[in-house]
Amino acid sequence: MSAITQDTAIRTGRVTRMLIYVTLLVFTLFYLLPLFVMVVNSLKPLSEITGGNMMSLPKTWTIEPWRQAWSSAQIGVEPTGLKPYFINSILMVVPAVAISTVLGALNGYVLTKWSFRGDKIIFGLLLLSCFIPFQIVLIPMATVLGKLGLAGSIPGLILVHVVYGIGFSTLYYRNYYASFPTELVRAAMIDGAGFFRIFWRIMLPISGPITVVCIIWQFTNIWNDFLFGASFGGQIQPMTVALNNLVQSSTGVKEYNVHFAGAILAALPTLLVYIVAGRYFVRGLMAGSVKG
Amino acid sequence: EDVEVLHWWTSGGEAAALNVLKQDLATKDIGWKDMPVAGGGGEAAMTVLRARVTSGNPPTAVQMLGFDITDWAKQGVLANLDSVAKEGNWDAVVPTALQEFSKYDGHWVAAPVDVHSTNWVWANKKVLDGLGIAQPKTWDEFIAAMQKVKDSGKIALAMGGQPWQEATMFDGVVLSTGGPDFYKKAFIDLDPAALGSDTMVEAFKRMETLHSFVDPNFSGRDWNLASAMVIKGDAAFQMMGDWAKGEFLRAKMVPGTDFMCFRTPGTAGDVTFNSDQFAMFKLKNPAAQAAQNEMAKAIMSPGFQSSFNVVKGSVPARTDVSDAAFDACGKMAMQQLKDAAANGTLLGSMAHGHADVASVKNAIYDVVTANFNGEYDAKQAAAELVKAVALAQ
Amino acid sequence: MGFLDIQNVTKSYGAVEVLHRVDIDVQEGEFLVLVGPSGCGKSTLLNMIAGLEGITSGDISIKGRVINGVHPSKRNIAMVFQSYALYPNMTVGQNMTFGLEMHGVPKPERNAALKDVAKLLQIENLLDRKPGQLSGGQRQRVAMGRALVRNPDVFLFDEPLSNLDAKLRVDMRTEIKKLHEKLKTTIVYVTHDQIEAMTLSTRIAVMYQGFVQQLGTPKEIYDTPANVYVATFMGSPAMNVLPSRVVMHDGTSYAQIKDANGADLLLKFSQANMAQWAGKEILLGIRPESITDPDGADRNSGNIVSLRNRIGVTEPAGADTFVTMELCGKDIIARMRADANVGAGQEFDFAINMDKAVVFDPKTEERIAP
Amino acid sequence: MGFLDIQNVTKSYGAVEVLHRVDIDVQEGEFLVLVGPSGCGKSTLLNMIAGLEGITSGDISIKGRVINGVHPSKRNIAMVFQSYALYPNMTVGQNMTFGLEMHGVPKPERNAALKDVAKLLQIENLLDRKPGQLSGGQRQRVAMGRALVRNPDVFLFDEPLSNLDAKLRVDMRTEIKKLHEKLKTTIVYVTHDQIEAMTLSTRIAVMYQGFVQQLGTPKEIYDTPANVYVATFMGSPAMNVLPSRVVMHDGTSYAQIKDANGADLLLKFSQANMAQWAGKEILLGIRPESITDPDGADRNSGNIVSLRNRIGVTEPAGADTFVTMELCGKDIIARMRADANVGAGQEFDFAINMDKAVVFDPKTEERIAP
Amino acid sequence: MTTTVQMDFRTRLQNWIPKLVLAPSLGVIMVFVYGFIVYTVYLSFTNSKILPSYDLVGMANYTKLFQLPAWTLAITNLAIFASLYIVISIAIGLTLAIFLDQKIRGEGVLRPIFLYPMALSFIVTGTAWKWLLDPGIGIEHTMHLWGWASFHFDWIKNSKYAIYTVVLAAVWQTSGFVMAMFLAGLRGIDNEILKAAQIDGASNWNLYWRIIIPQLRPAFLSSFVILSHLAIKSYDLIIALTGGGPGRSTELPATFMYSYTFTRNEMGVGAASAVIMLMTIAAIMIPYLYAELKEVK
Ligand SMILES: Nc1ncnc2c1ncn2[C@@H]1O[C@H](COP(=O)(O)OP(=O)(O)OP(=O)(O)O)[C@@H](O)[C@H]1O
Ligand SMILES: Nc1ncnc2c1ncn2[C@@H]1O[C@H](COP(=O)(O)OP(=O)(O)OP(=O)(O)O)[C@@H](O)[C@H]1O
Ligand SMILES: [Mg+2]
Ligand SMILES: [Mg+2]
Repeated sequence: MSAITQDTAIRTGRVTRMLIYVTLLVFTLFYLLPLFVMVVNSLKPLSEITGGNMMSLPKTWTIEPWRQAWSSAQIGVEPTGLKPYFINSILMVVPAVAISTVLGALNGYVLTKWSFRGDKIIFGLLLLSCFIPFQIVLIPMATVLGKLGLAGSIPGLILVHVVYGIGFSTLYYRNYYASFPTELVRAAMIDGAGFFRIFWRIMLPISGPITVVCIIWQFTNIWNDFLFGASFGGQIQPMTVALNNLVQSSTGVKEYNVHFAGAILAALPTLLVYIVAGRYFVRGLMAGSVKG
Repeated sequence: EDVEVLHWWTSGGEAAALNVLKQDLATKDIGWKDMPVAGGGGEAAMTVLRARVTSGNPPTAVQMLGFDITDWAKQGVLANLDSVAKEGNWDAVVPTALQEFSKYDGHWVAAPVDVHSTNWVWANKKVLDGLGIAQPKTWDEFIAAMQKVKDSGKIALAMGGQPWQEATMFDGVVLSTGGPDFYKKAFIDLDPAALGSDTMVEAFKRMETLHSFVDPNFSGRDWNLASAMVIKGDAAFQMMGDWAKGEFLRAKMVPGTDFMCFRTPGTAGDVTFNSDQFAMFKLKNPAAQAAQNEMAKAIMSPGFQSSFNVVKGSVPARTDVSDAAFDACGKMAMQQLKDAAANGTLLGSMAHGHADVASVKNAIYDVVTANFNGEYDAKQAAAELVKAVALAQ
Repeated sequence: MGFLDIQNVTKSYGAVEVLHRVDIDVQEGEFLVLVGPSGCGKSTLLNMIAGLEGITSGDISIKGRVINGVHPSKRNIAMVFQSYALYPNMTVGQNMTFGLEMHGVPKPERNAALKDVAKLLQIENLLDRKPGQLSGGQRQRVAMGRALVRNPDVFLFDEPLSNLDAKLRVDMRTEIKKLHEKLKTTIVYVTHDQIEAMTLSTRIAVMYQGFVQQLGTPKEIYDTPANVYVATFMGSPAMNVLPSRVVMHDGTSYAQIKDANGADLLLKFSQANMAQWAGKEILLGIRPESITDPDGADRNSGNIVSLRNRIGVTEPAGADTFVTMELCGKDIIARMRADANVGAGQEFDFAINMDKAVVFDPKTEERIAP
Repeated sequence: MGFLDIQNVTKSYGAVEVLHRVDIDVQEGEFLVLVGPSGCGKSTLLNMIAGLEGITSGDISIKGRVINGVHPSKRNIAMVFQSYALYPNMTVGQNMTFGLEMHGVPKPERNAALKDVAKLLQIENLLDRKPGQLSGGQRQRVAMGRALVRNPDVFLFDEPLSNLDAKLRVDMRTEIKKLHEKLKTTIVYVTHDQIEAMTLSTRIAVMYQGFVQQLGTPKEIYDTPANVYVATFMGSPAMNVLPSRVVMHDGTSYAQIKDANGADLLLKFSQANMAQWAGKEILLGIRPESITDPDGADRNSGNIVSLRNRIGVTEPAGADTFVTMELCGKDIIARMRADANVGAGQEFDFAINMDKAVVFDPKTEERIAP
Repeated sequence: MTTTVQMDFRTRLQNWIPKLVLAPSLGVIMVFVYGFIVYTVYLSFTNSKILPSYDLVGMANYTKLFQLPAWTLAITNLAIFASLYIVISIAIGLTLAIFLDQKIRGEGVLRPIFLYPMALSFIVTGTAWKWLLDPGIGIEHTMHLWGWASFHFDWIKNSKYAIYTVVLAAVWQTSGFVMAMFLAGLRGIDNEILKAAQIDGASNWNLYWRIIIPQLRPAFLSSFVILSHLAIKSYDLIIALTGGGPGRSTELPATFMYSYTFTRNEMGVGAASAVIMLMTIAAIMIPYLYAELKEVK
């Protein structure tokens, strides 16, 4: 949207500008502080952490904790590090994000451009589903997955994430498509394109900004999920479960530097997504005028 | 055929210990599917277990504590290990107090791996020596010793303010205040009279006294950080289960010379225990059942029991295992366990779910932690305890 | 029976009927314009022809075949939308050939058709641009091009010019007109701009509140509007409508009106049949261009009535000067030559061409003469 | 020295200069209209007067006081925006009194002012509505009302009518005109609609590419445009501009042009000074209304030249009929009376009023006569 | 000719496809969300303990629930937490958005910095803040090392104040996202309105307070809905940051529900608390949805 480059009509004095910059700086520090602590401490030997100041820079710099967290820390009986779980997470996240995004786009498309009697109620139902606390679905979900033979498998996990991702992705796409003229669809209909062709050739190619928002949202939610991963992952546990095993072991020795390194490693893909796609995030929010 | 094992032993030492079992099974051509879920002392694992069981796909074996085993057995989802038990003569070598949990309705359903006991005190010997403090034998001596430490400017009692840590301390305090019979009446029989008795009020008062020896930052601290305080000599004592020993050993401290281990003053001869067991779940596939039996057998083999517990810092669940491989503290613990089992003073730990079902345990936690954090005074706490326990039953 | 037949068509949304028994038949090669104010149902009717909206009752047929239930893509019609509805993700060339592609026309043929139409519309150099990189007028041409390549039975235009600025609108209007004269395809064209309607159409349907008020050639509509609504809707500035009364003098009928000072004036009717309304109230409609300065009056008219009255506001508009005066308590607009010598407030001799006057029944507002 | 003085004002965005040394002085009570195509810098100039954009160089002064650095709120200026810019969260009443409130006017006075203005604009019954509940024309009135309550030194209007449909635009135009005649406040008004410019203004500044092309009364601009750009920009349909050559016969100067068949024709100049251009190329500008059917020709003109030529397209537009013909290889538009007897393709005698012709230098495109 | 509308095959197909496309999503949601909610409601009337049981016990679980002091505490905590969390997040988000909107140099750098916490999982957030807030090792300790001996900040250790530290960490995690929503809202405001207000004589303060902020209503609403549902669902953060402590002073309904269902083996009580939570969510969401769907045509 070109409006991003619009000039603000508001003018501010020198003193106000100073204050603004100072405030922004303070908040920058506030937001960066925890990250700083994690990074700094992941580069120290353990003794420096338990003994010293966690804000101070390492006296001895070491990347050993990172190496350990990645490839040799004890996650289960085998000292595998987080590496294998990373693959599991990718195998789960990518299809789950893709499917829920495509479904959301299709639903949004139907709900805005092919409206029929009762579509608003359906949208309401989909939207309300975003707000269900996940703890309550655990037991019935397990029963259903068991019946479907999907318990403890990647497809099972994907199903779960897709189900609870549909609400938000539908919301995003619906609001976005609502701002597009219905004439576009009508023109394509007269041109002879059917439902799917219109979607594929017309709607999808213009969905860039909102797809970014949707993917960021779904990716972070699914990647960071622990509850479903632990409960329904079976042998194929995702990264968060592994990180949890690394960090939460209750009666063993706690290697905080490794924990921090692991935590950052686990967060790396989502951070990356935010940094790479973050530029489009506000734009996408604007375009989708997110409401809810 | 493989066995799938759900457990929360994910820290270095524990996992290494478990690897012994895995390797043992590998020699019998039994594969190991690992399913570790850490968090909250097994809480997360129990949640996962529910999901697995309801989905009709339970793991082969699950690390479990105390009444959880009984609860699951009640649901009729556990396997029958009687044949293996008979073969290995488990009835004879496992203390009856443990058998209460390993058996349900007269049938073996779980294989005990270790016995931890919770009424331990760990102390930094250099600090004590420096202040001229000897190992306290009675509660009063213990208090006096802590007062001395406090006066010297050091922290007397290192602890982490998490409900289960407070409850672990409470185990020892109640036992030392009321003795084994009272403990049994209060925590195992859940006798309201005992729960609300003056003795219980006294126990809560002792908790308050302990609170005065704790540094202000105790809340939320992990237990091993508390141990680190003792190790570094910032604090003198820690009241914690025997898993704390690992921390001291890792810091290259030698039992008896660098650090001391002794039972909570006033509880000599009594042992409050908790025991990690592998509950075996009912399986349909006969080959899987065979593997499951093999696993149970392997767990109960003296070799595994010894090597696992040496690493873990606990003592074997079998009383007939040689103590040769254990250190001083370990040898002492094994002896005391044997004696207590014989004397009937081997008591399930309330804090670790070996005295009561989960709901009651947590109800007691609530009161203990409320008292320790100053919300209830001792009298109130005792009264609330009666109420909470009644509500949770 | 026409080429495109709209018979007794009604449209309801729920309980609300927005089109009432519309009957229009369009001949092959005709340029039918639907005009009317916002919300009168123009787009709805067009969408029904296109198949984008269902028909509540009645029939629409093309070449004698009823197409009520036929899918839009099978009707062989092409439509140009108000917002153009160009596919933003495709280039101009892709936009224009998309329809052909959907109909399975092979690539070489598509390209040939594209080339022809692009040449016709002079957009050959734009074919690789995206719609976002085009000006309003260029977009408009692309939208037309998209329709043209299809070679449809009927073109539908839904206010295709309303997004353009005034100057461009005039240019594009001429181009559409030329195009129609060249291709002779049947066109149904929606607008609410009456100048567009007048200049483009072979016939006009004036719609209001879901009814077709009048269907006729531009000249019929302009000169003999069916009712007051049509009369005032078509023409800018709008036709002056004066409440008046018919009086008879010596067998001749006159319209009696009041000037700015309240004095009675008589305007002689050219229309023959006014006698029967003698003594009755009527509405007298006179278009601004029929009220001029004496020099500007139509030399071919047989009945120019002179009328002295005080000038209100004057609005020089370049080619013409518009003058306001008061008659019968209403502001009346007259159109003068640009350099007519008029000044606000002065008394002036207006020349009224009564040949062009239209008379309405004040109750039904229907035209009663000529 | 005027009331509002724009002296030598330049505006650059970075390296791009979008306004070049603009010099305009506006007298008290004047209605100055800025016209020009999109992007020519109209809004920029207006915003600079309002203080919403900085001035790169030059001075703007009101009542002799230079206001270059004065904050918008301190300039005593009121502005009406193209999109009205009504505060959507406030009622109509709040919208209109917000400015007074900001200037610390006490509530009773605010309400009194509001009442007066609401009455003037006939929006008394809308005061409690939100802008979202108003029609386009009503919003327009509220936007004006918001400016009116302030009683400012200068009103600025930035294309206030461009969002309205044609009919409403005409009505509102008249209302603005009336308002100005009543209040006599100085107004600077931006539009790109030249009819608006012609009818409303006391003076017009025609802008193009950041330059003021001509500043003058509507009549000056229309009859003696400074250059080809102004000539073709003002007037609709646009002035016909024919490449031609001056030839002398018997001491009289003629413009030599070619008809549709390529035959040479001579048009006698009314302008005196054409002899000096003898033999040279010129551009001859003739407005459509100066090319008529013989009956429609201006009876007061001294120099009507008759010209037989083939008719191209005819566009009956109700009040007039526009006729296209070819001269010098270009499409020329003529404006006929509505019922002129013209048919496409036929030969016809056009009457050209050469008194109104304008002549331009083909190189500089500046006017050389009259 | 007949007046009954006979549709061709393609038209009928095209009429059905949208519904068919929507059907799987709808079906899945009906089962996996609404079905499960019904199931939970049913469980709340049973004596389920460790696993679901189907013996009805009437209102017993609800009676018990409201006798538990921890539940009252959880509800009170939620009220404190949610109101502070929502108000502060919106205040910070709005302030940052307004500041960032002033043509700030380096906006492109600041925006991702404000946003990134949203990308982190609870384990990371919780652990990092637990450290920072711990007086023994965190900020207080550092301040002491830097020579500010009187600095005192031990809220996380104090049962009265611990809930506020949860607010702090939660605000840290989501205020950037709120900022993004407000920024999008600000960028969508018509520039001419701002000009009009300046000409009307509004100061910057009045401009924001009277003109701009009232127009951000949709952004406020969306932020409110997203934040309130996060507040009600807050579980991960509590577990990682305070574990519900000190004592049970930071217990929230979500942690309460989890612990009764899964660690205390009182699934019936857990289900009852879940039902109460769902009712709270519905009470907030349904009016919002209703208004929203009525407005968007
Ligand atoms: N989906 C709908 N549901 C209910 N009423 C509708 C619907 N679509 C249109 N209408 C109503 O039908 C009437 C005719 O609408 P239509 O769009 O055909 O008007 P129009 O003549 O094209 O107006 P405009 O010039 O503004 O485009 C209007 O009153 C409108 O409110
Ligand atoms: N902030 C800016 N930065 C750079 N160029 C600008 C800026 N604002 C306007 N311009 C340029 O200045 C020129 C004049 O713009 P302005 O808005 O004054 O045109 P206008 O005459 O009002 O056009 P319109 O009729 O479309 O409103 C345009 O070429 C425009 O691209
Ligand atoms: Mg329409
Ligand atoms: Mg402009």
